[in-house]
Amino acid sequence: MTVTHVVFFLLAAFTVGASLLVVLARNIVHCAIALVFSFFGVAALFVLLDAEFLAAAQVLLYVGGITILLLFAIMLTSRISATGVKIMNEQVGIGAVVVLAIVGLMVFANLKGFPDLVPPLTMPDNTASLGTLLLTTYVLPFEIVSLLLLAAMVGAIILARREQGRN
Amino acid sequence: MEGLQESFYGAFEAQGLPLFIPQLIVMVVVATAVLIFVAVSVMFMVWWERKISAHIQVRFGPMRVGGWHGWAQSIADGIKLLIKEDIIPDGADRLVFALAPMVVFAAGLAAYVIIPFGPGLIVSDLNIGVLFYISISSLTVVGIIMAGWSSNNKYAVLGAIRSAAQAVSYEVPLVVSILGVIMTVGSLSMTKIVEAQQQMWFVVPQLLGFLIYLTAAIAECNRLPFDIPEAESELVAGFHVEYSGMRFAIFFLAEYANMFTVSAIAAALFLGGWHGPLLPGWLWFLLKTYFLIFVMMWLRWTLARLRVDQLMNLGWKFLLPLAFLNMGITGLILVLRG
Amino acid sequence: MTPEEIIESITSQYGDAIKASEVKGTEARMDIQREKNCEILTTLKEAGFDYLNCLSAVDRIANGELEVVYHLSSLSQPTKILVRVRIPRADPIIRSVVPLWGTADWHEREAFDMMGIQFDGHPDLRRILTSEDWVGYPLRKDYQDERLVPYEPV
Amino acid sequence: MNPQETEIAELTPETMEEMYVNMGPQHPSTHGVLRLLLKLDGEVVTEVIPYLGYLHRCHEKIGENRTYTQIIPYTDRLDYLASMYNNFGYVLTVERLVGITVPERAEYMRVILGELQRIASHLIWLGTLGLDLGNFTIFMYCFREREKILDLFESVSGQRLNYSFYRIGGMPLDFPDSFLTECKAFLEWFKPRLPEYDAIMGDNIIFQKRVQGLGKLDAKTAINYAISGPMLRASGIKWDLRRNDPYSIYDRFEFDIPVGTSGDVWDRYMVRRIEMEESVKIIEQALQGLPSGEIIAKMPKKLKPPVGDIYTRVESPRGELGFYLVSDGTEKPYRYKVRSPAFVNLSVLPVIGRGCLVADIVAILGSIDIVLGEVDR
Repeated sequence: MTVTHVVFFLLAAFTVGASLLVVLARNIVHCAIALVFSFFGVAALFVLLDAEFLAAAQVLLYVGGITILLLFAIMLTSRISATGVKIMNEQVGIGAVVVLAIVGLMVFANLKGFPDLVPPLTMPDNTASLGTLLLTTYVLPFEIVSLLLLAAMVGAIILARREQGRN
Repeated sequence: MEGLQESFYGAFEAQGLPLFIPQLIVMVVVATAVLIFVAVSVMFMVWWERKISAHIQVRFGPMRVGGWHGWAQSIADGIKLLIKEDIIPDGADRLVFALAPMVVFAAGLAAYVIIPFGPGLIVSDLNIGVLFYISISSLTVVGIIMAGWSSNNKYAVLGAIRSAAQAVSYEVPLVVSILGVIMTVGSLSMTKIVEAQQQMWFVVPQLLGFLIYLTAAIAECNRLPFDIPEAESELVAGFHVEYSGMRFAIFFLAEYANMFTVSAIAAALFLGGWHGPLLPGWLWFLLKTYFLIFVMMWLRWTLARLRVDQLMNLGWKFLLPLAFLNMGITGLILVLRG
Repeated sequence: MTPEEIIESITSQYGDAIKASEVKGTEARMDIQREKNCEILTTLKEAGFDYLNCLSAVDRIANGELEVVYHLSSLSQPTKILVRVRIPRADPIIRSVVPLWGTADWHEREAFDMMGIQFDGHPDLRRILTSEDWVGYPLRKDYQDERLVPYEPV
Repeated sequence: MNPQETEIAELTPETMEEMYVNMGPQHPSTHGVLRLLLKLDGEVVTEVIPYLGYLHRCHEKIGENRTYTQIIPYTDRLDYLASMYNNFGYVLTVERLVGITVPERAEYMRVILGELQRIASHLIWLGTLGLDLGNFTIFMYCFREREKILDLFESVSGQRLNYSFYRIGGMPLDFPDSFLTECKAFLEWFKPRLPEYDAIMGDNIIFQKRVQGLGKLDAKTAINYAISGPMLRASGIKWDLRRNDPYSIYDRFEFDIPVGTSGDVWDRYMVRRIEMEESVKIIEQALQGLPSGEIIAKMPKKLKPPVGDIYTRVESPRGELGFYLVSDGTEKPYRYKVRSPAFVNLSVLPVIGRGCLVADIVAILGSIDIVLGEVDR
């Protein structure tokens, strides 16, 4: 057992624990903060797989962008930040069945697809190759996604802007 | 460094011990060294800032503690903060309140991993070095929001909201301003970027990028003229208004540690890192870094604070287009040169 | 306008509402009826005396009256005007001049706080210098506070 | 609240979060113990409600129980940044009520000390405005200069803040021998300092962008709210009691009255900035013409003014400082009312502070130049 194994299990436990907290915590801000740690744990797992770029992107986008936006929204609507949030409802039974099915599927797929726990990644500089792939083979999807995001951004601005003349 | 590490690992393997023991030891040693460096350099910077501000304001600043120009003042302050009572306000969310300074400090500390102090003097020469710094620096905001929200104080919440808005806004020009350098070098690794500056520092071809980076970096550090999240005349102290004692000291430490980081990155990306005549590389690097820190302090004690909307306008309507322009021109030149 | 002219024109316009008047240096002084305070002050304001320097209240306990004193001046001429309104202590109500001068807002609140004069038509008549739960009007001559220990010279 | 009932409120203009923030009474930039209740929509201030009285010391009630001379030390505590001028206004009121002529030399001394006090007061205002806008250095510069003025005051009166140095009928002590040379030396030293302030404040683009067009007060509103002093002049009205209703010997001096145009914070800055220069001019002329002779008029043992009342106003550094004295013929005033400029000037804050940002409230409040000792009395 190398240090990598130890670190993997620690990180996995950390990530799963944080994710559980996201679902189970009664205070919505605690959920959001737990989500930060969960994302961070996933990023650390990426590092362990030598997918450094993916890890950095994970932190930059999910931690630095999305959860901050979430926290922002929560703090600005102060009515929901202080009170407890309902975590169970009458559909809990159906939900459990669905979750168990998905977990089973994933475990099955993982065991079938990746028999080894840590598949070694042999590519020397995956950041550069990722960039090359994005701008050669996958340039059309890349551009389409950019356009989509741009449209989403413009739409968001239009929605968020107050109409002229009011206030 | 590498050789030393190898022989160290070899010695353990010869004893038949598992590999993770020496690996752990190396990690702990390196982390401790970084921690000590951060602590010492922050103490020096605090004292230095007090002296600089004092001399700008025709005062003397600390003169008594320790003898020569009050050099031990920061140490005395640190001890004082350590032995102060640990206060958590009544309405605060205790867990988040306690966690927030740690998150901020951890984020500040993590960035030291990629600072190239000299040839080979780098904790880990990641091949995504710059990207690592950019992503890790966004973690600070999470800590600030946690601090602001958990304090249960309106000034703290306002400060946290401002801080988040500011950090998100200024991260964009910061990143885009660095892109010019990255495009020229073709690598994100800090060591490779510094090595590429053997002939000419990037501040010459990338002057615009450097200025944008410096402005955005000051904003990222929440320092005057961009210290809106903690503007004491408006928000008393912003997000850390309820903190005292050691928890406050950790925020303070993180702020100065961040200042060092952004200056060190600027020194590495634009001012040639360890390159320089006569003196050893690490000294050159520190000299350049502290020069940039001095510039930040100089600005702080001369300028007034911007207003929050002016800050946003400056970031989005002025710095960002300029940064894109800089990136575009750099790309064009690179393409034309082939 | 000289002080004499002002008194003359106001007296001719309002007649009985002016109870007494005198000229003291550059200052015209008038005692007026409280029912007419807003009308007379409006006339004076329109005559160019649009600067309300001060609004004071005085407790004339011997006469059983409270005085409200308006000091008016103008930024274009040296003449000053003092308008005095006497109101009974038992019924200390007078019409507010806040519609005429914004500055009267806080002055009237102070007079209410300190002397207990009720300004009819004031938009927000609250205590201003003492706390909101204060009892009594401290600047009245008969104000008593049981917490105060009388000073006895040694 | 039952968690089951929690639902996210629909965002309409009515339910948009409006936050109430208490600024003060303990807050670094309310210049004392002023409390402002701010109604915020995000960062925008939709309403400012000032709450006063945290420093109320029953000044007027105390005045009714003291003899006319005994009130002088209390006037120091009104506007504690311009104690000399409060003394000035008060003794002038009593002198006019009784009908006393003050000796020539005492008048000159009063003007010299009063104008030095005006410079000192404006220096504090400039420094604290710098603090409000985040510029710490100007604060230190201003205090360095003020320190020298306080040294001058100390050499004259023995005090550095609350001087109680004016007497009904004149001045208690003559200038010490060294005063004239020291005062001239100070003025020579002070004049080149003003461009330094410009360099660090007025010429700085951040400062200009922060204050230009901020907190505009038009002339009509200014008169309606009886604004006085530099704030009124910034709104474009050339009105200075030293010139328009001269008292003491101010009609003998040549000086300009700076006037602003739009009444924003920038104009208030410029007006006060130029006023310091004009005060230097007045002091120089007064030092030139300082006659010798008596410094205090013959006074009766017991001062009993005739029955009557008087309202006297002087141009204090903050504006029109008025004293309304009602005498019933005894040793103590029957009614003693202070019309403090800061109190009146502050009353316009809810009008000019509406609709700006939190940071602007601080700048506007700084430009009004309040002293809570005077507002709350």
